[in-house]
Amino acid sequence: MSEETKKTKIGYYPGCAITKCSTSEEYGTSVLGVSRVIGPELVEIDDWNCCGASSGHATNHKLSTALSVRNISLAEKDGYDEVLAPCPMCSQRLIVSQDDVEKDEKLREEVEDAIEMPISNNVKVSNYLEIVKNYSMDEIAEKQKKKPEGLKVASYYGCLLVRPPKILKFDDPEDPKTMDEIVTAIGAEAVDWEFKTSCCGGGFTLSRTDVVVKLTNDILEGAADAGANAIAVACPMCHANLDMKQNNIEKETGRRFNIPIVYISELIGLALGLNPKDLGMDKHFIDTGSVINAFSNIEK
Amino acid sequence: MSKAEAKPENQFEPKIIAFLCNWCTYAGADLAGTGRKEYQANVRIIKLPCTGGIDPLFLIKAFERGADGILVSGCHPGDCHYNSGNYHARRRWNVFRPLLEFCGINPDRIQFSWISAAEGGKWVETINGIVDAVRELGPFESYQKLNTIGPETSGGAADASSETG
Amino acid sequence: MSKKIGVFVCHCGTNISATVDVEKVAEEAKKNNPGVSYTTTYKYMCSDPGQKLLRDKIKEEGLDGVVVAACSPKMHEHTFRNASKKAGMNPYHVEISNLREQCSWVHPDKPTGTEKSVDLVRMMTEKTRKDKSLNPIKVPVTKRALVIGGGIAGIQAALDIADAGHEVIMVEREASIGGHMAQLSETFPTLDCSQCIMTPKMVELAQNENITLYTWSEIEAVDGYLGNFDVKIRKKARSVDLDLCTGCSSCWQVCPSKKIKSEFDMGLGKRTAIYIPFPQAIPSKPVLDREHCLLFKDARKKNIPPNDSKVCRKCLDICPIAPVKAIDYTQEDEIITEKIGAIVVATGYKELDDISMYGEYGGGKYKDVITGLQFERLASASGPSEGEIQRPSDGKVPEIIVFIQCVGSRDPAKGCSYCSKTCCMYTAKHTMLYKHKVHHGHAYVFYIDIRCPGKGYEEFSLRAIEEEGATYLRGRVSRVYKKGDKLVVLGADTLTGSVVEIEADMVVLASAMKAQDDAEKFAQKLSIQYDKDKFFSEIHPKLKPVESSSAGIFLAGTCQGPKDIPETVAQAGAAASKVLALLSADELEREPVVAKVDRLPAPIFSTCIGCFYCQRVCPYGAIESEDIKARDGSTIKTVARVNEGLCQGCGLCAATCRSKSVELAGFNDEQVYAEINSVEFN
Amino acid sequence: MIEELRKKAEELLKNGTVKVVFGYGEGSVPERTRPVFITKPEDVNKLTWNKYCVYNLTTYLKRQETRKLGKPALILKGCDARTIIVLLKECQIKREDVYIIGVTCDGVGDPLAEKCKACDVHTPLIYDDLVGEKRENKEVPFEERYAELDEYEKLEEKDKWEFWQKQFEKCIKCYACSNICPLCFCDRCIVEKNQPQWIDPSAHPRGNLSWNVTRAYHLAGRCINCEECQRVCPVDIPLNLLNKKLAKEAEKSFDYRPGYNIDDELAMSTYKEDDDEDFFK
Amino acid sequence: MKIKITTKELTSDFAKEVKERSGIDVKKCYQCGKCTAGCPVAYEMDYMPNQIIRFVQIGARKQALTSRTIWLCASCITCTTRCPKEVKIAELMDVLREMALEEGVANPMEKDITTFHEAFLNSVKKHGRISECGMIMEYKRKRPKAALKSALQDLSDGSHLMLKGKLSLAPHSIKGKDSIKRIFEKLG
Repeated sequence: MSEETKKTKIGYYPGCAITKCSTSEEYGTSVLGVSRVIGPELVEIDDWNCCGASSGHATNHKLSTALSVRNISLAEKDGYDEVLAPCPMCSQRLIVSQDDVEKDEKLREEVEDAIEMPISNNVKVSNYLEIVKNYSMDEIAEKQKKKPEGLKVASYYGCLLVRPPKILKFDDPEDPKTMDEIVTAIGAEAVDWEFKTSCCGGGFTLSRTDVVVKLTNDILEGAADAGANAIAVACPMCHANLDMKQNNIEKETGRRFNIPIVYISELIGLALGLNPKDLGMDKHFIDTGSVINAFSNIEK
Repeated sequence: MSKAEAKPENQFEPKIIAFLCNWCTYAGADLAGTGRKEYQANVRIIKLPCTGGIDPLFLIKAFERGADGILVSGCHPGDCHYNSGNYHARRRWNVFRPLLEFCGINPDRIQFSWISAAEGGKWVETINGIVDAVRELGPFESYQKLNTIGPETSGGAADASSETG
Repeated sequence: MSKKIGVFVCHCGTNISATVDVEKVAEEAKKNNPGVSYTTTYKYMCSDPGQKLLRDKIKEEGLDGVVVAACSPKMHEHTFRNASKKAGMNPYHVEISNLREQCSWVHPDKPTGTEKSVDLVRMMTEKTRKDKSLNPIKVPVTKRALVIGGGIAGIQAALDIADAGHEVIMVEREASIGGHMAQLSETFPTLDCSQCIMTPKMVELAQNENITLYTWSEIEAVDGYLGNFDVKIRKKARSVDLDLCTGCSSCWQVCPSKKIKSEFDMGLGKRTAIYIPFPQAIPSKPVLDREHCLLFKDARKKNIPPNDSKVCRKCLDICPIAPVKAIDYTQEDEIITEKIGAIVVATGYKELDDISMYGEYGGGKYKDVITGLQFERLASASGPSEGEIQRPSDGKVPEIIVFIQCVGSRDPAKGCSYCSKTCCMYTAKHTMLYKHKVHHGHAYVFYIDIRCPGKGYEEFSLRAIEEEGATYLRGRVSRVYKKGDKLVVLGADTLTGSVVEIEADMVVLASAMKAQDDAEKFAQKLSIQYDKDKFFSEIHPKLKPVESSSAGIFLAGTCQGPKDIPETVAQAGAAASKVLALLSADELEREPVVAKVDRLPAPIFSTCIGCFYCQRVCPYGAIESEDIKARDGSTIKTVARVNEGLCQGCGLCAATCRSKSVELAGFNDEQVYAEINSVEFN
Repeated sequence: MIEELRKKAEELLKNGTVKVVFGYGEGSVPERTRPVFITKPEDVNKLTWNKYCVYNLTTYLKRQETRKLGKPALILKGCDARTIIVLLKECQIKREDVYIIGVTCDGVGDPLAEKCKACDVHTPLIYDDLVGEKRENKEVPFEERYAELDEYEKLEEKDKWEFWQKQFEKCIKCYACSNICPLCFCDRCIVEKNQPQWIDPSAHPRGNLSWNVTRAYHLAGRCINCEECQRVCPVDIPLNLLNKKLAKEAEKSFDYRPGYNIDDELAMSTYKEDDDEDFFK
Repeated sequence: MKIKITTKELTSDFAKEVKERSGIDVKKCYQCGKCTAGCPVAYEMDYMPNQIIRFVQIGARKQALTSRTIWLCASCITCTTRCPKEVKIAELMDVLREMALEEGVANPMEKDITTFHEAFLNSVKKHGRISECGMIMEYKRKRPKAALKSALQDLSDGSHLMLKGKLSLAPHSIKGKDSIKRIFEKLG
């Protein structure tokens, strides 16, 4: 297994939000840091561009499809069978766009014309949870150095990892389990809660802060009520909203949650004994000290 | 109606003969009728109890007579009114179809399908599909133009079945 | 030799004549066709005057062949054949051109439809020319009926048939008859107790001398045909000798396995391993559930015969029957064969119980999200809570209860597009039962449409709202999630255009009526057809609602589609009357559409060469071999022969025969040839 | 080997096991042989065996005039013996009514007949007596057995059509092909049926296709590739290509080869629930 | 509200137009309201999601395209996921937004949102990727009021981000940014 895994080379599509010097670079940093230890090898796709994210598909379907598909064609040109897009906004856009051009011959032709590349659509786009589950579970067990104690994690998947389920075909859209499995694998407690796939308000961070505050409040409340002392995420948008809005919530409702929001990759990194700083854990709004400190060396 | 209006002048209208089983596809075609589902009028149905009762001779004869295309359709596997008729039929077509193809007959001219009594919609799709496909292929002229009179016999000796196609 | 053929073109009101020029069709039929000696058109050929016209013209014009260009032969072929027979013409000289379903209804362009119609009429005219006179085949009838399924449909049908003096065999796969109706608490729209009206019927059935009851039994195979079925029944090992057992209850009282989920109580109550499903069960004798019985579990684990296990023999030990005990661990499945004349299929439905497909409702995850049938058991006096409405999780009486309609119904995304028909009414009933038992509680119902087209149904559902105070909200629920010990129901009220959030104590899903899990396999066993939802198909949705696609097999109740009790009972009665009509004759006439191997004068005798491919392909074993003997008794030739009694007329043999020595009557070579030959090609 | 054959024949005729021996005799020229029907022990010297013994003697099993001669012994090559298995399965003969003198064979014809190129029955699979040294029946790969078809299957549709039309045009409907075929044993061939006349008995291009396709189809799952039809065709239509194509399809789709196993189900009278149906819509 | 239907409305089949553009068949919707029930933003909307579908069904083009709802949809796809009739509601919102922009009838009350989308795509067009700073600047310039509304937040969020070295002032441009421009020219 490990021989195989090491050889597996996967195209890496960071997307704008988690690439270096972006708002959520710690996600990217930790994903790459972790993959260096447990594989698979990630190689950044040359000259990738923004997938258009929510603004693209919200206002111009063809444009957003072309922006997304260009990246897939680039990956194919580079010879990858599989691409990791850790940001679910990106992975969802890439997969849905693949599906759109697959089903609509006319759209495919227009897009091929615009991106000036052929579309053969043979690349599988994966989200981060899939990659960990498919390639690295054994490696985690093998290479784990630290184990958390008393860490109760609410796994928060948000919208775009699981929806639309008919196209993404990833996990149970109402009660996904993959992240919980990873959380459990590293020795933390995965709490059963009700808001795994509730919406945090996504792209309304800037334009409709009020909406985001209300929705994140519901989610944080759900996690707190379920007894979680940390929320694990795999999406930079979810992270930003849950992490940054806790102050606003306090101002509006008076309730201070102070729940650290950590990327699942950061949790894996901690378990592997990586330096929290290298994982970017100092870049969070809500202090992650409680999570970091929950980990201690495994005695072997 | 819009279809009829849009029809170009002198468009080739193929003649398709459909051999259907009584229980599934014939009933499916009836259902399309009951549902007033419009489709192209190029098909002439010959009803038999079961696809298992269709001798390849029928198909050969239909082509010989001048059919541009043939459809054979019956119950889905497992649904045959006679338990296994469609399975036997499927076996026949498994060898017969490649034989015709080997002789240079375009396989699109002879299509097979399973259409149940409940699949009026599929009937319409199938018919429109084969009519469009055969229209695209054009008339089966290479066959129809073959002489029905032998090299050595004069016209008088030809039998009754040799009407001009 | 040549036939005189009459062509009758039907207008079908305007159904045909609106898009087909019927006059032209009639005219063209005669043109260049010396065989056609008479043509006419008529408004409704199937009407009495239409049939009279047909009869009169056959006589007046001396017709010996008739083409009726009308609707599908599935509609009126029979009508016109009968009419012709009355006029003295062989009914099999009648052919139908299907102008309505194949032309007028599907080709709105009149010239196109007319051109095709002319073709269709010509095809049938040419076929008719080759029609041979056929005479119905007579087969004797076994005067005994089989009823499969012992729910209310089966019971009603069995009683009706038995009361008319015929023998009935009932096969029920559960340990007791009664079916779903025995599980219900009260029934709409009268609110009378279901068991109170059901159990007398069950007793009546048990006491009826004409009825043989096999419970804990299943149909293994059905062979034969209308009037002469051979049915194999598997009597599953019950481990209890029904003749010896008195139903004294000692065994199930001592059984130590007491925690098995009761199927009858929809998993809400418990039962023992040796058990009767419910107190009024018939037969009131137990069955041993070998899967859960300690003794059988032990035997399986050790891989020894059950009788050798000594883990637990409490039921056997306590059984008071002597000298031979009524309990027998060594019993095995037994296959019995019965001769049957007609069959009623009344195998019922299955409630959608895999509610985990509704993850958004917490189906299968939250104990207090239950199905409609589970609520019936909760509300039933004989149920696990003796009629108290209690939450399965903690026994608390729910003060706010939410009913969600259309769960598994009208939901194509979950693979079920149809309406289950009964849920609107039973949900209204549930709100009333709830309100009668929990006066201070409140019931909310999320619905899409309230469908109550039965007698007294509209009034009943309005009563739930107006008098019993249920609050109906028009909208589907999107999500149910747990918050503390409450269930938060996230729904909508589309009438006010708002999202509605209810903190409920209990949620009842009005779950769909689905076909039985094994419906498909069962249908194949009986060679009957089923629809996309696996409900068995009637042969005509309006005019033959209880006839299955196999002659002599009739459908009753919910195996054919969702329906309520009155409808089920009515259909069962209808199926019974069809059976009685069949059994009232000593002989049946069968369509003479059978195969025949040719016989010719000596020295050929038959063109059959005896390769017996036909025998190999025949699904009915209807092909026999016959030795053609010379005077001295020596065999000249061995050829195939069709047993007309067994032949079902599929034509497989004819298509397989290389020399075309076997042909199917009604679809013989000349007829098919004539049809192909008569199509006018470009 | 010839001596052995003659001895065997003599013995069988003498002890009354058979009434006649169907064998090969010398022809008018050395490159030819002809069928001989030996009824008297003293005539056994007419029997011969050489590489010119191309044809399949089982065809005489269906003929009245040779049937009348009484129980026969047949000298059969491995390929010819496959016919016996088919005939047995199709109830045309009873095993006890024929005596099979199998001959092992390394190929016939000069040049070597096409059918011998991929032979896997050098030693017959069924016989009562075997003459000649036993050979190993080595399996020949599927592709090799049907290699002859490749160049025709590769043709464009139009070229296929033209090729076959050119061939069928030549057909004079002499029916030599079906007369010689040991498996065309119908008392009344479909072409002789005139009510209705499915196949036009007179030769013309349109009807010729019908006849040739039907003849081939009637051999689907049955033809044992003796190539006799093609050999006797006076206008040299490569009829065996059609037979071979069907054999290939039957083997590909049903994993069936006729004449190898007396206990199998005949390909065209059985089915499997998972038979291929990719071409169905 | 009054929905007026005249021959003008009758000749343009709005539902058909939507279907041709997107393949979404709103006729399948039987108005059960499950989309509304599960919508996280419904409470802010002027019309419920099912009502938007209804507008399309009955040809009330103006009401659908000028609604705030279409802009408030967060594209969380819960509605599409749970729709019993498999109507792609979230995707329908995309199409309606696209049409509203094309026809210039987007609801001015949600200008904050449309401007955000504009700023976002402008950044992509220019650099091939998002320049977060540039995008935020453009947005703030165009929507000063929105900026004011969350001025305090800006101070804390934005400066914090910059402090932590996460928000770069220099735009990330890709090599192939010309090819991105051409995509925008062809399809934008």
